[in-house]
Amino acid sequence: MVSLSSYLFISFALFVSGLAVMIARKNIIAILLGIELILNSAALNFAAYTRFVNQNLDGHLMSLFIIVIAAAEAAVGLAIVIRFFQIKETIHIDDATQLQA
Amino acid sequence: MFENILFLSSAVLALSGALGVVFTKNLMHACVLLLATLFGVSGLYAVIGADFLAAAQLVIYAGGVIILMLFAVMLTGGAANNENKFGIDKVAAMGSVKTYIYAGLTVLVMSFTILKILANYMKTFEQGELAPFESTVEKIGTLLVTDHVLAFEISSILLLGALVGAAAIARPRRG
Amino acid sequence: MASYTLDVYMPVLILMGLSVGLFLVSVFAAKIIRPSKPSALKEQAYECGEDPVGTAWSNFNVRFYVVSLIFIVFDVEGALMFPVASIYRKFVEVGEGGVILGSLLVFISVLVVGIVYCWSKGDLDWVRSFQLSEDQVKQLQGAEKRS
Amino acid sequence: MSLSINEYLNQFEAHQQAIAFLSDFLGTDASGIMTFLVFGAACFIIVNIMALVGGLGTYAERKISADIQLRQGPNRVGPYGILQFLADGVKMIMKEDIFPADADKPLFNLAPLLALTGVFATLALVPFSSGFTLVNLNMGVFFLIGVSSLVGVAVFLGGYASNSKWSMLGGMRGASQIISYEVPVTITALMIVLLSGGMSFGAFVETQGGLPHEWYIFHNPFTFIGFFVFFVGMLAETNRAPFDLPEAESELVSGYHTEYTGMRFGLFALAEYIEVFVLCGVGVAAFLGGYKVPFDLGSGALFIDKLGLPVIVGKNIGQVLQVGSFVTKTLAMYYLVIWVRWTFPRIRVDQVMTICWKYLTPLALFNLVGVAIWMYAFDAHSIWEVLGQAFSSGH
Repeated sequence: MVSLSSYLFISFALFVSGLAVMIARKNIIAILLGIELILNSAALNFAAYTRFVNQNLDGHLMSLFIIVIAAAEAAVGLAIVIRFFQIKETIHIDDATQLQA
Repeated sequence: MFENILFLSSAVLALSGALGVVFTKNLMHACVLLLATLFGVSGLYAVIGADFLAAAQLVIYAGGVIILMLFAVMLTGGAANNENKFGIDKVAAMGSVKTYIYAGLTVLVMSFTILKILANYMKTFEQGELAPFESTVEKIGTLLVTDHVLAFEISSILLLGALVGAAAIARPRRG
Repeated sequence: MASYTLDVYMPVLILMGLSVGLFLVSVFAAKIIRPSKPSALKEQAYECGEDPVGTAWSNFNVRFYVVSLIFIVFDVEGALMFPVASIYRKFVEVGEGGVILGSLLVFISVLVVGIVYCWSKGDLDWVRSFQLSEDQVKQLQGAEKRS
Repeated sequence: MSLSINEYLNQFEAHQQAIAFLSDFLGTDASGIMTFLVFGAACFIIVNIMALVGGLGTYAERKISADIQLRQGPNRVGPYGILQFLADGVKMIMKEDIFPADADKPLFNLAPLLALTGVFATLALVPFSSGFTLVNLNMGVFFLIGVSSLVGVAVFLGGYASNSKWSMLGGMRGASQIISYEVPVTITALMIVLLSGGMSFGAFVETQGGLPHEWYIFHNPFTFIGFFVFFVGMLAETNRAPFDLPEAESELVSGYHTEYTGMRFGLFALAEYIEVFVLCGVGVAAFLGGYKVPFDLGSGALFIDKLGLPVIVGKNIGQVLQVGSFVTKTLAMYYLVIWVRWTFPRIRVDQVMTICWKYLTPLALFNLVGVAIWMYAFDAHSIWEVLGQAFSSGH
């Protein structure tokens, strides 16, 4: 039951659902949710390979740094979304058309 | 026996949470379903012996990022109303049928290519006897301080950059 | 190094199941013995007696976000420092503590720079002294002229 | 080292016979099911004890506040009003369940569930004694901080889902207060992890001694200040005492749980009282020597060789002493929390944030750096050992 292929399948499913959220949603915050899902699936893969293939903990370190960077990225991304909302009063992705506010 | 139960419950929680995030209309529900996914993934980390990662995932994601998302959703007009300044009510929740078709096609193409790549690997890889679980915190700590001390210090600079940048952007301004 | 089996997580799972069970029993199963006479008046949001005006989901000041931003940076810092802290005593007893003390102090000092920046920029104080923006000042003057 | 209930029970032959009987009864190897049954029974008992503690907490709070304000407090139900909390519980269940108009129904239900699950998950870690701890996770404090941050999410969802401006404001203030006070608590826990060289509560308590001078609170001046930073942070994190602004009766009409009636409100209150007990337990385990009994009575060695009692009985007496020492210290801290609640006025919201970010966090960081340098300088000896060496080498 608990094997490398099942972990690959689960992280692949998480990746695909994160991708679907990013593609199908028009709301910027929903797209950031999709990015979080994709980062999670990548980190899960690293931990799975550490467990099933070779036992040195570099995989764990890699996923730890993925989690750290994902937190920093979410903080900055949401700050930009809030600033965008203050200027444009909407967070619909189609309104983000100009490069300058 | 319990390993399979823990694995199944956290896998079901993670996948149903992820699918829920895709299909829900309300943004607040999407955040809560992402929280369920993160708990599922934390359980998956626990099953493969990555106990520090499971706890770090809970602390950083479920404790920090989700609350950040909830505040951001509240600060940008709540989960419901999405009309822009011309007063047209744009349903921001779900894309149109067109986007769904494109999303479906990309998913199919990607899954075929990836399964093709992994197919021969799946056949050759036979499962060696797994080591018993060890506590990983001390090992990660020694790795962080001996081999990866540069990454450890640079991540503090990264956090400083994120803090200063996001604070400068999101600071309540006069205008 | 004590090796552990997965049964270590069994109590956590059982306790979460018990909390869900307690919630379901006390909230839903008790519906049978609970009076239920819903009426529109009873379901209005409580506004000290007046009837509620507008929805509650209007947005709020940004300072809530800035606080949670600073929180997540320090949370991640804490999370990164926990493994290093848990081996510090072993290295000190062996006599090798200086290296780790140095890396910990560098790590903390870089982040103290962050909090000093937020402090100086006034992100930490809750009630910000807003200078009125130019157009708000114009509106106020316009309103005074008209009244 | 992580002697959980299961290994503790394995020492007895009855346990082995039960496993043998069950396995040939079911045909498969039943040790897994046996561990499940043992853990299930232990969890059920601990949940009941904690619900009792939560209930008696409300009773104690009303009695002590009455005592402070020179009035009687509950004395109708049962002798001296001791059964008051059962009456409250029945009242909560009997009260009608009201959903506010166009509230977000699934989230409205989910908020008390999240709060309860977050607090119940931490019960698995509370170190009652070396034998009776449900499980001594290697992650200990770190896991506890992660799970208890779920309560902040629950407070926010409770405020958001009940669609009224007051509870919305209370929810946001409550969530921002809980998460910002997690920073000093996390840094203080980091300081104790530095000292004890391990993250699990077992490591915290084993490296402290029984007598007060061996506790971490008196280990060095930085940990002494750290205890009070932890205490204030704990008060704010459970929305109690001077920091109970999110549920302030006067201003926010009891904040985020204004719209909650009946058992949902009861679950929020139960979760809060149990969380206060758990965090008091963490404070005791980290600073006040946890379940350590003075003169090493806890290990039962004295009873076994001095009084010649059989090994099993000696060990059990040691365990009971350890549980007694842990519970008395935790209840003393619980009394302090209740006492503080009824003596200090409520603090304004900007003062709450200023205290956290401009006083507690820098103090916690200062303590952390102080302890790191102290351990390096005196290679992890407490101040008393250093003075002792200074004296002995002095003359």
